Amino acid sequence: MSKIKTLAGAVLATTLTAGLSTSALAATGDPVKIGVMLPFSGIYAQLGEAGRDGLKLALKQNASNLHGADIEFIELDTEAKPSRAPELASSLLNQHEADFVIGPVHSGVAMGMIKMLRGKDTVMIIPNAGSAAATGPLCSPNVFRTSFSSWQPSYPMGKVALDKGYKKVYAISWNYGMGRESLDAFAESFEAGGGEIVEKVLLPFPSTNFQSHVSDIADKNPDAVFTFFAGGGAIKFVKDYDAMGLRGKIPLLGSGFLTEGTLEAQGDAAEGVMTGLHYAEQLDVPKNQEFREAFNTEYGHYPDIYAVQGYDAGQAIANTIDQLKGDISDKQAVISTMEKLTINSPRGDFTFSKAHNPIQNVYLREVKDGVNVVQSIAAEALEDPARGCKL
Amino acid sequence: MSTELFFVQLINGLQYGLLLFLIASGLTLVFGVMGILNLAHGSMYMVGAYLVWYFVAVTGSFTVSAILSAVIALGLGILIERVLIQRLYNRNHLDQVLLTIGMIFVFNSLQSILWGNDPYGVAVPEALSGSVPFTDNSSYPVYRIFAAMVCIAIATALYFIVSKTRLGMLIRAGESNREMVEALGVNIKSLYTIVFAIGVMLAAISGIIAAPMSSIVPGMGESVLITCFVVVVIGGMGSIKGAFVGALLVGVISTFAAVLMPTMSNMIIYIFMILVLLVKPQGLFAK
Amino acid sequence: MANDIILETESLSKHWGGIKALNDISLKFHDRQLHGVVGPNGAGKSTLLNMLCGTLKPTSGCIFHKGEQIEGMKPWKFVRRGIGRSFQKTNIYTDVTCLENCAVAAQRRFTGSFNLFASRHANKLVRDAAEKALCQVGLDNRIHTVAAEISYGEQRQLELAMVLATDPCILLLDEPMAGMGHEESLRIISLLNELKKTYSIVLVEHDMDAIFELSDQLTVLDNGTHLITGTVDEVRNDPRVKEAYLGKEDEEEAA
Amino acid sequence: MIFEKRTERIFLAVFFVIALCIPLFLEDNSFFVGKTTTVMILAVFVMSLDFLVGRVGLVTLGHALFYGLGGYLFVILTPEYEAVNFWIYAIYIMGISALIALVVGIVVLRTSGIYFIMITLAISQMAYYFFFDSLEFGGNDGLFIFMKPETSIFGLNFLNLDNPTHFYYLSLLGVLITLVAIKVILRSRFGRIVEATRLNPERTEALGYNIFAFRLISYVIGSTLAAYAGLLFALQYGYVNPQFMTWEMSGTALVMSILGGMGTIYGAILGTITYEGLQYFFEHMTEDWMLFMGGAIILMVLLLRKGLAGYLEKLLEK
Repeated sequence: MSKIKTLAGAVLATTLTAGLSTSALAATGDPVKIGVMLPFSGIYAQLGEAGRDGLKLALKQNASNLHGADIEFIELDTEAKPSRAPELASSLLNQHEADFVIGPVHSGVAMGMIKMLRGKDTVMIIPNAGSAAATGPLCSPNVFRTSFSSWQPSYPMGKVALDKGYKKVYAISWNYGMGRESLDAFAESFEAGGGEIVEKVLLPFPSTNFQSHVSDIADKNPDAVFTFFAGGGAIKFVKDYDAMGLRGKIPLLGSGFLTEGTLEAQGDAAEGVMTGLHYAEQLDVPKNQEFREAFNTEYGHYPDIYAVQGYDAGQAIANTIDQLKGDISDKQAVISTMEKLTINSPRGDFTFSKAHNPIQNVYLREVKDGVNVVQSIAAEALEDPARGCKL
Repeated sequence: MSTELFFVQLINGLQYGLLLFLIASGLTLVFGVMGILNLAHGSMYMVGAYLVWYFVAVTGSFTVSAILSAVIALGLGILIERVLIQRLYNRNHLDQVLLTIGMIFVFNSLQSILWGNDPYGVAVPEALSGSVPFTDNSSYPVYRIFAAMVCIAIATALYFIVSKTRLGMLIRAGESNREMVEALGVNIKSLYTIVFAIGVMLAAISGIIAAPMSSIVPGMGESVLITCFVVVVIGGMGSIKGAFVGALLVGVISTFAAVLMPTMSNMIIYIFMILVLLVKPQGLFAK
Repeated sequence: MANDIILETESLSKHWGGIKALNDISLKFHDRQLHGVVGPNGAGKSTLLNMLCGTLKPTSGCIFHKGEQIEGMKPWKFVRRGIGRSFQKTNIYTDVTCLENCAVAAQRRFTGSFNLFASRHANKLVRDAAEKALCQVGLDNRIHTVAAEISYGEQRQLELAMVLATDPCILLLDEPMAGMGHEESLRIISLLNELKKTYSIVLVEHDMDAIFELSDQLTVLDNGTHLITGTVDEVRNDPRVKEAYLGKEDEEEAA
Repeated sequence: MIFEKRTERIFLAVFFVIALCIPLFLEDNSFFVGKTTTVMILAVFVMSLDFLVGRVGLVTLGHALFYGLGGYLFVILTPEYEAVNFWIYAIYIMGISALIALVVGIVVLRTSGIYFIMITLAISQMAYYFFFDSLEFGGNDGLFIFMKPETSIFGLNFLNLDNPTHFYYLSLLGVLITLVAIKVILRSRFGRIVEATRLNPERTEALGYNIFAFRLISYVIGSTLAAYAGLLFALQYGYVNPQFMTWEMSGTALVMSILGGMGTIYGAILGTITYEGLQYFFEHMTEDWMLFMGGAIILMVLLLRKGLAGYLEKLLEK
């Protein structure tokens, strides 16, 4: 409820400064401006908030390493609507003259932002959207990603499925970029090892009427099911899968988002689900424990993958400022510095590939007692093939 | 598709259709009696789901939570009708549409402020958590059978109320003739308040019933709204019977479409609706 | 010429589910005559009129206009053949002036209505025709008044003026005098007397005095069936009519 | 005079004077040039909707179909790395949109009232899913337009679309042309019958007019104007996405139009500016901007009987 008070304060503050904040203030003081373009309303709001919280925590923790640079945040709600993306990106670029832009969650929005920001001086860091194109055909020197490409969490799962002895897999996801790319990445390694995709189902996004498909899976009786769903869809799918009695009979594999931030809502239904992801809450890395406690102290709840990705975006910025001794006026220097960073992430150290996508471990996790428990490293220092990128 | 799978999918489709009917019934009732197109109907569905989630977390009992949520929704309905809708009866229909769009904004925002944006789930109540054997390697959850029965019970109750009781008589009369109802000495204002509140409560009850089977997420209201409109339009706006038939048709068709041609399945119900409207421009059970 | 058949129905029927609103009606309407249609409420008078102007499609039977079968055509094609109609319930454009009401009616005669550029006010012929129609019905002093602001009787006159402005050869008039004061009725009666010299008129009317005075031919409908057609005197003296129609009327008055 | 009301003339005069001067105070790359350009483009879209809903009497929730189509057609029809002539392609795209609107119109105009709302919504949702699901048109990621078209007429080139200020004036020109076109059409003989059809379709048919044809032509006109707006919108940032044609987009435009004063046409401009202005203000104020936006919409419906234009008229007429 404390949010309501903040609201009232914000109303006053903006009313007073709305007229001033545009260009008059831009010249003085020169703080480092970080534009945040994430969804704070609608279906992706939780992801947006987590990313923003992680970002702010990183910069707060690193405040002493910034060589006196002040940080100013400008936050804009994308509503996950691509139609507004270029306009909001333009606001951050031209109106606020942001040095860094963090966003978005939704890959359609990412396209609109990239269109606006590609080749500009502002550095864009994507803290979630996994769209292959962003670090593929549309890659750009000033566009970085601290999350993943949709290929990364799914590709190693093909080998995992083969190792477990599954020969016939039923693959199901939403018919949109992330869904298609996830299933394709899985099929790439699974079929290369001799596995067979018995059925590939792409449902219209964001339909969550899964029951008929679960019945279909029961009928087809494959060795295992591979899936990508996230958020509400992930909860619904896992629940339907369990409700129709398939849990324990046909193993359920997935891209890690199937069980990220959703375990509480899924309850027992998620037990035994195996997923691949570049992070796990219980990951045994010192940085992870430290981060989780710090996040909990700051915000009163434990972080999820989206917070980690936001946090690493913040670390990338902070480390770059630190290495440049607080002077970020030379954008070429900013980019080349950031390219060479090794980020000490809660997910384990990672570096950026040529296409500016993280080179990172992907872990195989299994849900046990409501927790994603790391079973093994499914792929070590995995680099996205970045097909189509000319960097 | 084997015969067995055909029947399995038919049952899935009917179950989905029954839930659709429950959501759509309130919408069609309000439109039929008051002529108001309530675009915020989906938000009421969302409110029901969030309320029951909240109360289950607090009280631990699904039954208590369900009753509490339904009562609150009823009160909310009365409040909205008295404070907002009532002022617009003499106005252009589009003003009412605009008002309900404004309400969508407000409810979405309140949901985010009061309950945050994490996705939630409600556990199936203990007594209904079992399942019955179904096919070779799948079973059918008891709760879903229960949910379907609740939907049938509410459909029956609605049918009974509308066709057999005094309130129902007034509702039917109010649909065709405002003056006549007033001549009967009934305050049309209170009738409208009751009908609107019942409409809101029906939407909330569907949210409550659906909560343990689905995920509770921001934006869940808008996603059911359009499907709901398709149902109501196919059946004929304002007709409860039409909504029932429309819901079952949409439920079954979209279920089969989802399996047989998954990528097309969202389009199928629209294509079906367009075909229905081309043959019957006022829906299947037009007044 | 005066006895040429201009409009003819052949076994015309309209059924609503099981209810026979109109059953097996065969009538001939002659050029430049006023053909009255009477009958008690629910006799099917308005149904007949609605079919004659094309807004209702008959369940079975045919309509011939100048020998051509027309019952399947769209209502607006009826108008283009010169069949104009007025409505029982006043049906005008209440938000615009009387002149504009008639201008809509007249525009089709003189100029293309699919012209997206030329101002609607530019064509003098349209305006003149509209004004003429208004003068014909005696609304000369209401030309620039918004239709919602004139009296009920005047709105009935406007209704008639709009039909006249379409320049029809057949007028289908559905109770043009309904709800009018005595003065206004007299005016309409004299107007109709004038009009029947140049137009063929089918008149549905409750005012018996008026219809007896005006009709050249008179048809009596009862309960969807055709009772009799003939001159006023023939109808008046027909025993069936007395029983079915006038008898009831008496009862109503007695009650 | 096609602008009959005093309020209308005053508002439009003030609007155009301010709109013409805005760029004089801003740098070419300023965010506000971009923002006001978007508002102008939206105003064209909303005016075309206002024409259909308020003047023809066709309440559609599928208008965004043509808004999205304008952009998609450009991407589909033009070579990827070659600047085409803007005017030729604008006419080309509007022509194709008109043909599509003709076909769609023949289907949807068989229904009316709420059923018309739903059938238009259904068709636009189908188009949305078509583009959303199709890999060749970029799916949910949408598509980029890499080359802005050039705008020479007979070798003369006044506008450079890569310059945001020039693009702004092109959009403003769009507002002017759309406004005048709609006003001329409404005043025309065609407009007379369209008006009559809205006021009383039964009567109009009984006067010998094929009201279906009048509605159909109006639908085509409104849709074609929407496609032009969509083309501009896609070109402004060089980006198209299926979300441009969702029913939410149509709904937002409808809100702007009702807010401005249904059927007044100039009210559509007023409504667009107000809506976008409020959203900008609330959005920069708080994360929960939707609460205020919703509240503002509800308040305005309750307080303003005939939208903002109606309120202005109350102040200025007499």
